[in-house]
Amino acid sequence: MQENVALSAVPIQLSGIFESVRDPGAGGIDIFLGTTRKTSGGKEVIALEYEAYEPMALQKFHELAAEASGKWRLRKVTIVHRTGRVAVGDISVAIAVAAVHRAEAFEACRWLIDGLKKYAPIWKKELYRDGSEWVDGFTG
Amino acid sequence: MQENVALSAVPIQLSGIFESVRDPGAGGIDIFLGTTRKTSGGKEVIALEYEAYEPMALQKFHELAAEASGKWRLRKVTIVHRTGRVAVGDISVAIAVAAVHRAEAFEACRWLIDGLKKYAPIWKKELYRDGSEWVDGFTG
Amino acid sequence: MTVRVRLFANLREAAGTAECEVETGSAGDVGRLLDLLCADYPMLMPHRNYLRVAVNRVYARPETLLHEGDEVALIPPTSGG
Amino acid sequence: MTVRVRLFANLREAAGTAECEVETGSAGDVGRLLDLLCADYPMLMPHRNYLRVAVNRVYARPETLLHEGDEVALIPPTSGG
Repeated sequence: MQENVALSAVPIQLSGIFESVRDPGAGGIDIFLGTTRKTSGGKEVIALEYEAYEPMALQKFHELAAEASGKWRLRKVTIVHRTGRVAVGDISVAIAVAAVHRAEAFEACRWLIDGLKKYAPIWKKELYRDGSEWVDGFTG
Repeated sequence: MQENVALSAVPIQLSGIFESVRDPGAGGIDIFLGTTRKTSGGKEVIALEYEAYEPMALQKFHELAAEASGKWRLRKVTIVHRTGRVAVGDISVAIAVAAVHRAEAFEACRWLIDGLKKYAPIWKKELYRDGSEWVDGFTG
Repeated sequence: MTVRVRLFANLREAAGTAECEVETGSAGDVGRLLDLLCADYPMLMPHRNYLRVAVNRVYARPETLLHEGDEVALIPPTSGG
Repeated sequence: MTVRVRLFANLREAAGTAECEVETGSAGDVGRLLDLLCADYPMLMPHRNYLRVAVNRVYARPETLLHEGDEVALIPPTSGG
């Protein structure tokens, strides 16, 4: 299994995500994209700001990819998360999985985003016209 | 639910797929990509050729999207399948689902590709150095 | 009664044509049409038990009745995706 | 014994610093460190029951023993994704 994990301070390019998992032995690729929502609790969000404990976040991405690879027959896994300011509607996280069979790509991808949300030390702040607020992770 | 369905005789552009399902109200986007494999039954595949009963395939895509939209809370669904010659490793099909919650995006996307494989009148021919063969759909 | 029949993939190659018209007599259903087609194109016979038939782009059963001008398609096992 | 403590997100803002050093005495565990931190930064107290602690980038428990030079991080509920 080939793994790519990264934090990115610049917009995530989908073509690069696809190229990183493209594999002539894969039966299917599943890509999960998290995008930022325009409203939160009735408030209009104008942008988001992501903060990460970078070395630990990268280590968690690596651990998640390695554990997934023990559960399913994966060819390639890519996990990229944004840091810094992210515009509404832009990609905050991309998880791509190329697997021997498509069912495994779907299962692994879903397990990875669930694990990332639980364990990766990353935080999101919503910016409003009149202030800002750290998002309570329990509502994710 | 906004739906985009198409058959494409030219390479599928992932950026266009993403733009078609981008939605400020979505909690998650799942994209399934089928890519063509380099080997099949021990033979080296040099390219693939897809044939479709186009109007019926498009109608099936539409029916699948509409049925999925009755099962899950979907915001946008895109289904695009290639026709004609497809190079090994290239995208043969892209299914993208933007849903209110990510679990629904995963479930709907998986259900859509399973349904497409069963019901869409589309056929794949493998081209080898020394011949070609229509793929038996039962092995898919 | 005349129906238009479209053939795809290996069936198209087996029959040597992508399309034909079949005169089914005064009435007919999908099963009867397949009998006539297999008589005209014996190469289709080995595929008969493995194909689905669509009438006007909707999957049909052997007993589905045909009407003048219907578009019938022979659908071998699909392999899209 | 001195450990380096990193703070993130709302905890960083509550404490007014992204990093500090804490002298834990001759020995200490994660629970003892949190006691000392909350004494130095009373604004952290309301968060104490909701945060996780990582020691050298691995999640730790209150009874995890600390060693000279450890990098400790206070991890409020995460909201990545």
